[in-house]
Amino acid sequence: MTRPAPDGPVDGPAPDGSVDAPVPGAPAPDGPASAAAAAPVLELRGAAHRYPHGPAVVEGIDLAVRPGRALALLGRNGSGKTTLLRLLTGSLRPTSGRLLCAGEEVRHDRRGLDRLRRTVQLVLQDPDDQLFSASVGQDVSFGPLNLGLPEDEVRARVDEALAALEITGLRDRPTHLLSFGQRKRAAIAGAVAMRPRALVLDEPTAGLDPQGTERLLGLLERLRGDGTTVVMATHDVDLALRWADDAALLTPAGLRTGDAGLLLGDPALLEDAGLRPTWAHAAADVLRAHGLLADGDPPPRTPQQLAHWARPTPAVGH
Amino acid sequence: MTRPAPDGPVDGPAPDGSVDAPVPGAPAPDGPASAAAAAPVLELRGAAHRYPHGPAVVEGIDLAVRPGRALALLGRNGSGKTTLLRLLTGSLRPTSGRLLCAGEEVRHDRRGLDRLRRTVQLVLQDPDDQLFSASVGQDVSFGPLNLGLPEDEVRARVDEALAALEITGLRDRPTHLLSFGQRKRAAIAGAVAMRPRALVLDEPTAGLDPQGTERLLGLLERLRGDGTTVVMATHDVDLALRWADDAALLTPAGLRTGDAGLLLGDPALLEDAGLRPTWAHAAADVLRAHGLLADGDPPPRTPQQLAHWARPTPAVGH
Amino acid sequence: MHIAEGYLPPLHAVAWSAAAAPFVVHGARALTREVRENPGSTLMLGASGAFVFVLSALKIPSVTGSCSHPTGTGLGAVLFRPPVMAVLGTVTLLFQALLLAHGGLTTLGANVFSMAVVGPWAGYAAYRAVRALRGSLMPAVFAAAFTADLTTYCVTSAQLALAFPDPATGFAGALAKFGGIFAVTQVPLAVSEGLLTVLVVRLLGQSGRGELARLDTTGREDTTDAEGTVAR
Amino acid sequence: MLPIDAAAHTSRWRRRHPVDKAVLALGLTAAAVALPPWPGAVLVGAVTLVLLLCAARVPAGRLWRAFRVPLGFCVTGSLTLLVQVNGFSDPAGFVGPAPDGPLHAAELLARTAAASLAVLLFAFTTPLSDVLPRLTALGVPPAVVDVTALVYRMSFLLLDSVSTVREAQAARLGYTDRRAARRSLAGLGATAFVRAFDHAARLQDGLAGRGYTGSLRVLVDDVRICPRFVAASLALVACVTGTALLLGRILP
Ligand SMILES: Nc1ncnc2c1ncn2[C@@H]1O[C@H](COP(=O)(O)OP(=O)(O)OP(=O)(O)O)[C@@H](O)[C@H]1O
Ligand SMILES: Nc1ncnc2c1ncn2[C@@H]1O[C@H](COP(=O)(O)OP(=O)(O)OP(=O)(O)O)[C@@H](O)[C@H]1O
Ligand SMILES: [Mg+2]
Ligand SMILES: [Mg+2]
Repeated sequence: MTRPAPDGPVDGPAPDGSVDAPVPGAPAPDGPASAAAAAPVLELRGAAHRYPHGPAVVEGIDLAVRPGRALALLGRNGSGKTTLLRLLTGSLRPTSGRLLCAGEEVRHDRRGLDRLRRTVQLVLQDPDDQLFSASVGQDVSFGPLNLGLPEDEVRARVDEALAALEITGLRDRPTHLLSFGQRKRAAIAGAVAMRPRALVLDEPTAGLDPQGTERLLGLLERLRGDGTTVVMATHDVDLALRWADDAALLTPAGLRTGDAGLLLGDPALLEDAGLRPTWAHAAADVLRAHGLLADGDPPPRTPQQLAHWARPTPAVGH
Repeated sequence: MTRPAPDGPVDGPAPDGSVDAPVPGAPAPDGPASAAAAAPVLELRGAAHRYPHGPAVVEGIDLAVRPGRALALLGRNGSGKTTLLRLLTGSLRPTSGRLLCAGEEVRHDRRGLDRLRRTVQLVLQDPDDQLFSASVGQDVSFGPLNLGLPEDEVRARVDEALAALEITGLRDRPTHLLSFGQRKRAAIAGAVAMRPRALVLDEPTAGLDPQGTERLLGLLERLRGDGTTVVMATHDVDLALRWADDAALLTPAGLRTGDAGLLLGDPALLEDAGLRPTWAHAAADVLRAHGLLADGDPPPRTPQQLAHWARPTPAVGH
Repeated sequence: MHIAEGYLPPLHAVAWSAAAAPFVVHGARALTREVRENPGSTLMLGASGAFVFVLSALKIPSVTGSCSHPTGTGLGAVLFRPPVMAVLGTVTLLFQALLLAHGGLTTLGANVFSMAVVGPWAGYAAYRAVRALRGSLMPAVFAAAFTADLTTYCVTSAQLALAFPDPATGFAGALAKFGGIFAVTQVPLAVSEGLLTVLVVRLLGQSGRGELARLDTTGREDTTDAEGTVAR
Repeated sequence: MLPIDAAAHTSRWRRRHPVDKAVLALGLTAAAVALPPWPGAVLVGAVTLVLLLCAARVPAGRLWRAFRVPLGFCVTGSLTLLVQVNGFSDPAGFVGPAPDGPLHAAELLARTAAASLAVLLFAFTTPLSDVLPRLTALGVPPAVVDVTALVYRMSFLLLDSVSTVREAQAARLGYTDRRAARRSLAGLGATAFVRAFDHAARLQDGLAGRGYTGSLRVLVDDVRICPRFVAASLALVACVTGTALLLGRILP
């Protein structure tokens, strides 16, 4: 993995000077977020990780996952997204620094991890890494059974998770006969059945077709509506902008966190993180340059939204 | 996989009526294409395939891969893209219909396939499905050795392929210590070392970060410059629009082929194929609606190009 | 448990290599024949070998609470037949010696003899015996894994006892010494491995993927199974 | 992923022909086993250690982490020589300290340690991927070589997925108690099996397009055996042997 040297400090104010402007893409302050507790669900403080015999993959990471907010993690291949998600969910132990869960430090022993895993669940990129039982229903029941719940409760949780992911009809199907998108949803159902406060997904839309992606986003939105905090790693900048409240970008100079609309509108930062500019921001710039979009208004989030401006009476806003 | 019923015939003229307009996105007629022979490199005629014990996955497929043109194949998950590519490269035998290579019918016996494989090479989505050897150099030498070439020639081909993919430095590296992007390029090098006239890639950019995608597109562009015809399956509509000359869309009503700019600008067709509208077309529509882009001009292909229109003096064209 | 590098005196090392060689050569012949008749089987055999290697690298909890590695030779012998297991087991042991510094090159012959020859044959025999007595699949699988595991350790104990006879009571005393040490640790492990193998086979059966066709054809010689591969 | 393998691929001696390194390392291994442990094995061990650290420049920390595994076996193995079995009738008890036990144990320890180090010299400098395609020259049937090379490649993929699956199971509390652990492990074993064969089937498809008809022949690097290195290695082994035998006469 060759990394370009960072071309200058990236910690200054956002170059478009819009720091004080109303934040595009952020939910209104009275959104579902404000109801939840104020302490971050998960927090890494000064965390670093190195794999045995390798250099440090991530270093000096400060990352807070705030309840009710959707967080997107972006970065180039090999920048350490998966590593960071594994740190956040306790699968890896930071070589230095700390992990806090709901404000309390997580001890990486059996009991500490047990507690953490009741709070946060990781969904891996490849669903086949998570599906190892013969049928979908069995697989989803694996986690709740390990929680030591009575059978009725396990059954209820499985039903609920399958319903949430809209795969109730697949309960008795063997996992290997499912399509990719179905397996993906079955894997998420396995995590959801643990009723985690936070759900962490590694590139959940990779390999899904655009409509499958839409559907998955809809499901995640529903889970958020039920109070689950969702974190995802992705390479798709436009998707992140559209979906996330907060963004975290892995750059060679370290992790940059902040409002998704602001960070993903900063071309230099995107370049540093191995990403490309978003269509949404480019379109918003064009619209603003021609007086079609007010300065404080959010950019169009999808091509469909952008197309509104091509209509005879441009619908400012949307 | 549930498929929406096709909503009406999709074979009529493109709904935007722009059939006669200069084709956006197509190369000038004196591009590299015109030098090559006129017969399609590969052609499927009335091809169908069903896996054992299943319904037909694809049916009545007519698809011509024209020399020197870049063809993108799109469709939802499970629509049969991979199946179609495998038919095209002879690794599946159509249950009915024919495959033609440079105008001649391919016989699916040892000799016929041997000849076909000197003409066309398939690169699978998962590089681990193609890399069997522990070292990159060894792996790339496998194909040329199977062609019965003398050792010197094999060595030369390996050098050339590694250079073309910019991985000469990885020759002695074990495949299991490479990053995903590096493995992807090693797998493509293994195909390129066969010096195929046509290179067929299944979702080559899946899992790559945006800059890795750029780099891969650059490499493919170079291969095209050297006279290789390239076909790829992808889910990324904007990528397809930007890269391809021709497009083929798998819809429930059958395969639709034609100019990429036209097909990918047709919202109903995209909907049918499980895709979403392109940002590029949405942006072009907005620009045209406001007189910023002439009717015949191609849409901006990247966010960077779109951003030109935000500059004080909008650069019409680009 | 493998015999570590350099543990055996030269004469013993050579003798055990000579004892294991015919089995491995026989296995290599069987494998070559298989590949010639059915070119696709190279990849299936590679997968089998990788499976055996990875299985032997798994950590499983033993009944006593300690952790140890299964030998995997019983399941391997039932799935892939003892001659092929002789080759795959040798490859596994070679890899363990060179990649993990487990076992060794001078002791390869002795380890092959116990783990890749005697263990698989004994496990396979136990499997066939239970099946012949009209036992159902799961007890047979348990018997295979348990027997293969245990005989491997018995042979290892004998090998060590031969190399290091007890100063006072000779071979018998040494056998009691080594056997006693292993019995404490290995009998529970063999039980664990047997149980686990049963669970694995049951899961494979439930998933209905046809992999178990291998097991069902083992009763009839020389029939190729659904995937037409390794079993012979 | 496997530390010894990763180190071998970046070894300073990577570009040497495997035969060069085999002659040196396996010659030393043979010497370690065949020579009288004192002073033979000790001398071989010392020479090998110098070669590992100074000539092949294997980082000491890595070497130690790899070496302590066989060393653990060596130590526990030698401990058994400290006791002898007297039998039930013996008044000294069923078991008792063996005469010369410590001496024999020390000798065995020296021999196994030296031999293990010598094999590590080979393992740390020679990736298996350089060795396997050349095994046909030793008379190993090509079919066996092909299978072995595939086992090597597929093992890494399988190890990777097995550790990922295990992690995913742990995240769903799959290893909290013994029952859960057993269920998880069974799932792991079944998954490994299914994955191995799935991968083989997909690889077969992938290779067919590249002209696969049953043989996995590849072109190996054209590095040559270096006669000087081989001669020097043989001389070193001979020298170590001679010195050991000579010292054996002089020393008590
Ligand atoms: N188990 C491991 N052992 C050693 N190194 C590892 C391991 N896993 C990952 N790495 C290395 O750590 C770095 C970060 O890997 P990681 O998987 O976190 O990246 P990523 O951002 O998720 O990449 P991608 O976008 O490709 O998924 C890479 O250089 C990788 O090679
Ligand atoms: N080997 C097979 N045996 C039986 N059915 C198969 C096989 N391979 C694919 N199918 C089925 O054929 C259909 C088409 O699969 P294919 O892989 O060609 O789709 P795809 O368009 O490439 O999908 P994706 O976008 O997910 O890669 C699917 O319904 C799939 O389940
Ligand atoms: Mg990742
Ligand atoms: Mg596909």
